[in-house]
Amino acid sequence: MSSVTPTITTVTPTRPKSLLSRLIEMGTHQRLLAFASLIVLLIGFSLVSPNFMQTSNMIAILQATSVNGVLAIAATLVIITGGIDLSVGTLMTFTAVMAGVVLTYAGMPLPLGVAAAIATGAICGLCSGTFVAKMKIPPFIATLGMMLILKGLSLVISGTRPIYFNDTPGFDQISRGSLIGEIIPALPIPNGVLILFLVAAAASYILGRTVLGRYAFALGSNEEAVRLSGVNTDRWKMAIYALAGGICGIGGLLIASRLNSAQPALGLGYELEAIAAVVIGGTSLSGGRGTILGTLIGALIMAVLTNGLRVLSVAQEWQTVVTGAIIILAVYADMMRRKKG
Amino acid sequence: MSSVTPTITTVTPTRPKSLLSRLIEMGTHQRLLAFASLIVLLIGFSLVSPNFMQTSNMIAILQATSVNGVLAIAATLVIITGGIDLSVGTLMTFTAVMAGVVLTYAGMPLPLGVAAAIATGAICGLCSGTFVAKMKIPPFIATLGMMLILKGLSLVISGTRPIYFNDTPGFDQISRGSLIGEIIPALPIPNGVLILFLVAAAASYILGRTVLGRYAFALGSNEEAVRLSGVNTDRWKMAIYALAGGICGIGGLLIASRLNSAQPALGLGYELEAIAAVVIGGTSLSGGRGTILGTLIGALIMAVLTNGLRVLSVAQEWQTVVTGAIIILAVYADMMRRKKG
Amino acid sequence: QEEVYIPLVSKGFQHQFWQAVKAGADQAADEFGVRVTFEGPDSETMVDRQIDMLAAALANKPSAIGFAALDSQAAIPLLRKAHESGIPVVAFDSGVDSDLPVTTATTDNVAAAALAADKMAEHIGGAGTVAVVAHDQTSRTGIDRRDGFLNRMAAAHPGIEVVSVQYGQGDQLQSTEVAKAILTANPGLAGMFGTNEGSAIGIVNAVREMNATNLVIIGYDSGKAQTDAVRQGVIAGAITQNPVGIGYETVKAAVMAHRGEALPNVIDTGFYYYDASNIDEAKIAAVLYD
Amino acid sequence: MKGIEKRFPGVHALKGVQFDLAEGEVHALMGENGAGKSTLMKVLSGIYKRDGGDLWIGGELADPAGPREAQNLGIGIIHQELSLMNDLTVAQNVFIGREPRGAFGRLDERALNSQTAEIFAAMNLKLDPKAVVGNLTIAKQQMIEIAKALSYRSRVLIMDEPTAALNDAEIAELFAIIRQLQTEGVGIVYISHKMDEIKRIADRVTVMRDGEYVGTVQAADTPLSRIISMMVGREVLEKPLKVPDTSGCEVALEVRQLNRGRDIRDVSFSVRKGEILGFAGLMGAGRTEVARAIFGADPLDSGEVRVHGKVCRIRSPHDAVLAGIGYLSEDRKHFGLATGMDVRANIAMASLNAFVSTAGVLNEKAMEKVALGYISQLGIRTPSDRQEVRFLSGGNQQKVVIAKWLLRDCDILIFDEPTRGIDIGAKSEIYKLLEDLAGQGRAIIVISSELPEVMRLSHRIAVMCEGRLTGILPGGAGTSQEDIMQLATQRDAAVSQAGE
Ligand SMILES: Nc1ncnc2c1ncn2[C@@H]1O[C@H](COP(=O)(O)OP(=O)(O)OP(=O)(O)O)[C@@H](O)[C@H]1O
Ligand SMILES: Nc1ncnc2c1ncn2[C@@H]1O[C@H](COP(=O)(O)OP(=O)(O)OP(=O)(O)O)[C@@H](O)[C@H]1O
Ligand SMILES: [Mg+2]
Ligand SMILES: [Mg+2]
Repeated sequence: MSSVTPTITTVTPTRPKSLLSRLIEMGTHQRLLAFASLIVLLIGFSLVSPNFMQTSNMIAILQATSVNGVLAIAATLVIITGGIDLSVGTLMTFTAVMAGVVLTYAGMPLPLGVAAAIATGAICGLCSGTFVAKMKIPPFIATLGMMLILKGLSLVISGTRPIYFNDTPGFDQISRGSLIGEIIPALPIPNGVLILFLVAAAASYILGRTVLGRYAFALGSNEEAVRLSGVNTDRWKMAIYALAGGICGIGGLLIASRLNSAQPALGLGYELEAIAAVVIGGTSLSGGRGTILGTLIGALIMAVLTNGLRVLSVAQEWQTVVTGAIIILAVYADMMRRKKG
Repeated sequence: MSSVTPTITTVTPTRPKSLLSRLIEMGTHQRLLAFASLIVLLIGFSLVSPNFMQTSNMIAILQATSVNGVLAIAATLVIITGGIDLSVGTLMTFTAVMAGVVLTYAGMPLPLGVAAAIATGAICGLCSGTFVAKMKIPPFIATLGMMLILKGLSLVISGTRPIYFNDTPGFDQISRGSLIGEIIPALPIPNGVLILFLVAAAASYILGRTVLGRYAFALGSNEEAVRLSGVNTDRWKMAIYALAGGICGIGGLLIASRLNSAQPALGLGYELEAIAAVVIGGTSLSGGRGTILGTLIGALIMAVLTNGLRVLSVAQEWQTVVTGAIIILAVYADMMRRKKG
Repeated sequence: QEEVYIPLVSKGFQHQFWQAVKAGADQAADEFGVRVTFEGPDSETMVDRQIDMLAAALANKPSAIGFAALDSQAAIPLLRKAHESGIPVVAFDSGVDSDLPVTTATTDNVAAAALAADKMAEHIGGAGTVAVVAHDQTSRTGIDRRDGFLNRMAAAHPGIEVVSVQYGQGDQLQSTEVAKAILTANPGLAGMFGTNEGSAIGIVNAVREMNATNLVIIGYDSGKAQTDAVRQGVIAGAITQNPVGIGYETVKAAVMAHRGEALPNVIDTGFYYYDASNIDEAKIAAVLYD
Repeated sequence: MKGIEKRFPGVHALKGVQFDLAEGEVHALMGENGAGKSTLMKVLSGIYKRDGGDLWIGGELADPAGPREAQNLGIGIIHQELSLMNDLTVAQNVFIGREPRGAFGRLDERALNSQTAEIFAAMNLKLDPKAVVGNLTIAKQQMIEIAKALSYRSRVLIMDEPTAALNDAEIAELFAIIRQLQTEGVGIVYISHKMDEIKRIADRVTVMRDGEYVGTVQAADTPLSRIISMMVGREVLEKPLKVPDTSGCEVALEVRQLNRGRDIRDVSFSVRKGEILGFAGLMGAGRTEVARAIFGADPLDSGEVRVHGKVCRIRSPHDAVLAGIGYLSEDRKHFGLATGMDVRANIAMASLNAFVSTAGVLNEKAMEKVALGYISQLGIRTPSDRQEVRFLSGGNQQKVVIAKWLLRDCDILIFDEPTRGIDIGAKSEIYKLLEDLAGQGRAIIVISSELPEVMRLSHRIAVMCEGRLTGILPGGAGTSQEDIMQLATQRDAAVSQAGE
C-alpha cells in the first residue's frame, strides 16, 4: 500500500482547451481514424474527376450532409446509452409537418414554428424514452413503433399533401441562406451546414462536459451499476431520448427549409443511413463509447461517397455496389489501424 | 477428476418428443407469451369483421407470412449470436436473380436453380460472416455493406429487368402449389407455408440440438468466454452466417416462385420487418437468447395486423399508426406477463 | 469538339417504367451523338435525395439537363442556378411549376386514369363496386392516377362505387397482399384498377392465389407480366404511356435547347388504352416495353 | 518460465519474471493487487502473447498461442474474473467446446447432463446441471468454473483466486479436490489473497511485487509474516479491534419484518451510529438479498425500513442514496463498475451532483483531484485516473468501487464482501477505513464470508440462515467461530422438528 511509487501520480494537468482542439482530442482519444478514410476518398475523387473539387460541389456535399448529419447526431446520443433510435427519420418529417401546421395552416410567426418543431421532437423523444425507461420496452421495438406511428401521423395531419412554406418569408433561409456568405462572399456556406456544426458542437459539449453526457456513457457502459450507484437512471435515459428528439426537430426544420415544404411521406430509410454514419464514425452499437466528431466524419464519408460516384457518372446500380464495398473497407481500415495503434 | 465414471446417474430421462411438443416446450421455456397477443389480435379482428375469419383469408395470412417468416428465421440465427443481419432482404432478391440466371438465362433444370439460389445465399452469408469474424467488422456495418452490394449486383446481373420463369414449368408451384391441398382438398395450404414451417423446424432443431446451435447461443452470451474455452469462434460464427444466408436463399425461391419472376429492385426495407418479427418474438437483440417459435409468432403478428387492418379498410395512414401502437403494446403486454410470471 | 453531356434526373430508377424512359433516352443519345446519364432515387418520397442528385449533376457542368421533379418547389433554387449558368432544363414526366424549364415532355396522368375509369365502367356494365390498388399516396403520379380515376367515376359513372383505395408502394409482393385483403373484405367486387405495373401485377397475383373469377382488372403501364396477362385476358386492358418516347423526346429537346433551337411549351407524349384485341398493333407495340 | 516480459500501453506488467512448477505440487503465487499474477498466468495459458522470455513445459520449449493450444499442452485455468455464458445452463457451460456429440453434430444432451452431474457429485456439489447460469449466485458460478477446469484433466491447473467468493465449507471441499489432484501428479498454481490458505495447501510460495520476481520459499518453514513482508515490502500490523461502546448511540437504521419470497423471511434488526454490524452466514443465507432489499435494488413483499427513526419508503437505489444509504455490491463487474469508463468517472459515479457547476457542467478538475486522492489513499495501482477500469487488476477494481462509496459519504453504508480479491496490505487499510468511518458516527453493515474478518471488524454479528436472521451475537473476544457456525446452520425450526 504505502509502497505505491509516485510515478503513478504523474497525471498530465488539464489545460483549458479550445473547442476545436477538444474535438480533435476526443477523436484521437477514441483512436478515431475514419478521418483518414475521408481524406483518401476526397483525394481519390479529386484525382479522377476535375469537377469534384469545386467550391460549389464541396458546398453541395456539406449541404447533403446537413440533414443526415443532424439525425446521426441524435442517433449517436441514443446509441451511446446502449439503445437505438429507428424513429429519427420519421420524427424529422413529423416535426417538419408540425412546423408547417403552425406556420402555414395557423399562420403564426417564424420563431413559433421553429419552437414547435423542436418541442414536438423533444416530446416524441420523451415518449420513446418513456417506453424504453419506464415500460422496459426494448429500444428497437419502442422506436420502431414510434417510427410507424409518426409516419402515419405525418400523413394524417398533413392530409397526405406537402405543406408549403410560401407564406413564411425567410423560412427557406434557415437552411438555404448563408450568413457566412454574407460576410465572406467567397465562402457561401449555407446556414444548414452552419447549424449542423453548431448542433455537433453543442452535442459534443453535452456529451463530454455535462452530467447528462456522463450518464449517457455510463448507462451504455453498465446500466445496472449506474442504477446501484443511486442514480435515477430512468429519468436520465428519458432526458437523452428527449434531447435526441429535439435534435431531430432541428433536422426537420433543416429539411423543410431546404425543400421549402414539409413532405409527409419522407423519412423512411433515413434511420439506417443515420445509424450507418454513427457506426462508421466509430461509435459502438453496444453503447458506452462514441464521439460526435466520429459521427460527423461518418456522415461526411457517406455524403462524399454518394456525391463523388455521381459526379463520376458511375452507373447507378454500380454506385450502390461500390458504396457498400467502400463502407466495409473504410471500417476495416479503421479496425486495422486501431489494432496497430 | 479421475473419479468421473461413465455411468449415468439420476438424471430425468428425456422422452422422445414430438416436434410440436418440443416447439411448445421451447416457447414456454422462454416464457414466450407473444402468443397471447396473437390470439387477442385474431379474436379482435374476427369480432370486428366477418370477412376476416375465413379459411381463404387465414391462408392468405399464412402465405403473407411465408417470405418474411423465412427471412426472420435467418435473422434470428444471426441475432442469437449477438450480431445483426441487414442484408436478408436484398440477399433474398439476389438469390432469386441467380435462380433466374440459371433457370431462364441458362435454361438449366429446376433443381439446379434451387441449388443455385441456396448456394448463392450461403456463399454471401459466408462473406458477411467472414467480414464479421475474421475482419472484425461490426455486424451492422458488414451486413449493411452486403445489403448495398447485393442490391446493386441484383440490378447489374439482371440488367435492371425482372427475370421471368415462364420457361421453367413448375417453378411457381414451389410457393403457390399445395401438396397438402392435394391430399386434403379442404385445406389448400400453399407449399410456401409448408416450406416456412419446415425451415422453422429445421432451424429450431439446429439451434436446440446441434453443436452449431449451442455455439450460436454461447457466442451471443459471452463470446470471449467461448474463445477462452478453446473454441474456434470465428469458424462457428461464419457457419451461422452462412446458414442464415442459405435460408435467405430459400426466401428468394419463395418470393420468386410467388411472383413467377425475380424482381431485382425488391427487398429493401424487408430487413427491418424481419428484425421486428424477431424482436416481437422475444429474441434479445443483445444475443444469447431467442427461439424460432417466437420469431414465427412475431412474423404472424405482423402479418395478421397488416391483413386485418386492410380487411377493415382502415385508411392507409391510420394503418401505419395503429401498427406502430400495437407493436409497442404487444411487446409491453409480453413484458408485463413475464415480470409477473 | 466538346462532348455534349445531358444528365437525366428522374423520379425513380429501378422500375420498368423508368428503365423504359432510360432506354428511350439512350436511343436518342446514340442518334444525336451525346452522352446521357440517368439517375433517380429509390422511392418517390425521397425529395431531398433527388435534390442532391440534381446538385451533383450540375457540378459536372452539363450542356443541358433533364429533370422529372418529385416536388417542383423544392428544386427551384437549383433550377435557377442552372438557368443562371446557362444550362437549359427540360422537364419530363411531370411539370415544374415555374417558367424555368424550356419545355416539358409529359403524359397527362389525370386524363389517362379517367380513360381507365371509362373502360372499367364499360367492362362491368356501369354498375357495381370497384377498388383501387395505388402505388403511392403522396407522389404526383400516384395522386394524379388515383384522383383521375376516382373523379371520373364520381362524375360520369354514378352506378359504380369505389369501395377501397389502398397502397402497395408499387412493390409486387405488397400489392399482392393489399389486393388479397381487399378481395377478402369485399366479396362481391366487380373490378380493380392498379395504378402502375407493380400494382396491376399484384392484383393479378391476388386473383390467381385466391382463384377469384369475374373480376375486371384494369392495369397501367406495361412490362412483360402485364402484357402477358392482357393477352391471356386476366387483365381486361391497361393504359400505357409512352415511356420510351418520353425519354427520347426529353433528350432530343435537351439537344435542341443546347443548340439554341426553339421548342414548344409542352411535348405531349400521349397515352393509349390497350387490350388483347389491339396489343399487337404497331402503334401500341411501339410504346410497350418488357 | 524464465525472464517473462509483458507490456501494456502505459503499464510494464511483467519485468523478467521467473516461475517453475513441479508435478504434484501446489505452488502459491502471491503478491499485492496489480503485482502481475493474473497476467503471468494468462501468458502461461496462451491468452496473452509474451513480449519476452522463455517457457518450458515438461522440459520442452513451448509457446501456447491460444487457449486451445494451452489446453492441448495440458494447461487449464480458472480465471479470476468469471467467464461464463449466462444464458446457457450449467452443464452447457462446463462442456463448452467439448460437447458429447452424436451423428451430424447432434448434441447428446443426456450425456452432457449426466456427465456434469458426475463431476458435481465428485466435488460434493449440489447443483442442477440444467439451471441457467445467469440465475445463480456468484459463489455457485465460481464452483462451476472450478468444475469446468477440473473436467479438462490438465497436467497443470491454474487457479486464480478460486476462493474469493467461497465460504469455509466450500473451501474445504475445494482443498480436498486439490489434494486428490496432487496425488495424481497434477501441478497446481494457486493464487489467493487469503493468507491462511497458503499454509493449509501450498508446498512452495513465489512472491511477486510490481511485476518483478521477489523470491520463492518453502511454505512449511516460512512464517507468514515473512511472506507478507516480501509481498508488501514492510511489516503489516494487525491491530486488535477496540470495541467502543455504541449501545448508547442513536439508532441510524432500523429494519422491521422484511419479507421477500423465500429469500428473506421476517428479518428485523437495527444499526446504531458508529456501529459496525457484521453479517455472517453460509452461501445463500440471504444476506445479499437483505442488503439489496434495504437499498431498494429489489422490491420487497413487506416490511419497514426506518432511517434515523423515520419510516422511509425506498423504491429504488436512488431513494436509498437520497436517504443516506450506500451499498457496495458483492459483484463488482456486473453491479459495481462501468468497466468501459475510466477510474475517475467510476469514482465520481455516485456523486456527480457534487461536481456540477452551473448548467449541469461537470468540474473535471475537482473530479481529478478527488480521484487522485483516493488513488493514493487506497493505493489503486493505475497508470492514471483516466485509465479504463477494465484494464485494472481485480483487486484494484474493487478498490475503485470502495472509493466510489467513500466519496458519496453516506450515513449508512452496507459493504457486501468489501475485501473480495483485495491483498493483505490493502485489507488492513480497508479495515482501518471502516473503523474510521464508524468512528465518525456512520452506521456500517459488513457482509463477509470470512469469519475472521467479521469477527475482527464487528461490534455485533448478525447471523443468517435460509433467509432468516437466526441471532445477533456480540463482537470481540466473547464470541467464537463455533457460536456463529451454530447459528448459521440453525435450520428453520419447523423443518428441523419435522425431521426429528
Ligand atoms: N489488458 C490490460 N491492459 C492494460 N493493463 C493491464 C491489462 N491487464 C492487466 N494490466 C495491468 O497489469 C498489472 C498487473 O495486473 P494483474 O491482473 O496481473 O494483477 P494481479 O497481480 O493479478 O492483481 P490482483 O491481485 O488484484 O488480481 C496491473 O497494473 C494492471 O493494471
Ligand atoms: N437468481 C436466483 N434465482 C433463484 N434463487 C436465487 C437466485 N439468487 C439467489 N437465490 C437464492 O437466494 C438466497 C440468497 O442468495 P445469496 O447467495 O446471494 O445470499 P448471501 O447470503 O448473500 O450469500 P453469499 O455468501 O453468496 O453472499 C439463496 O437461497 C439463493 O439460492
Ligand atoms: Mg489477478
Ligand atoms: Mg452475498
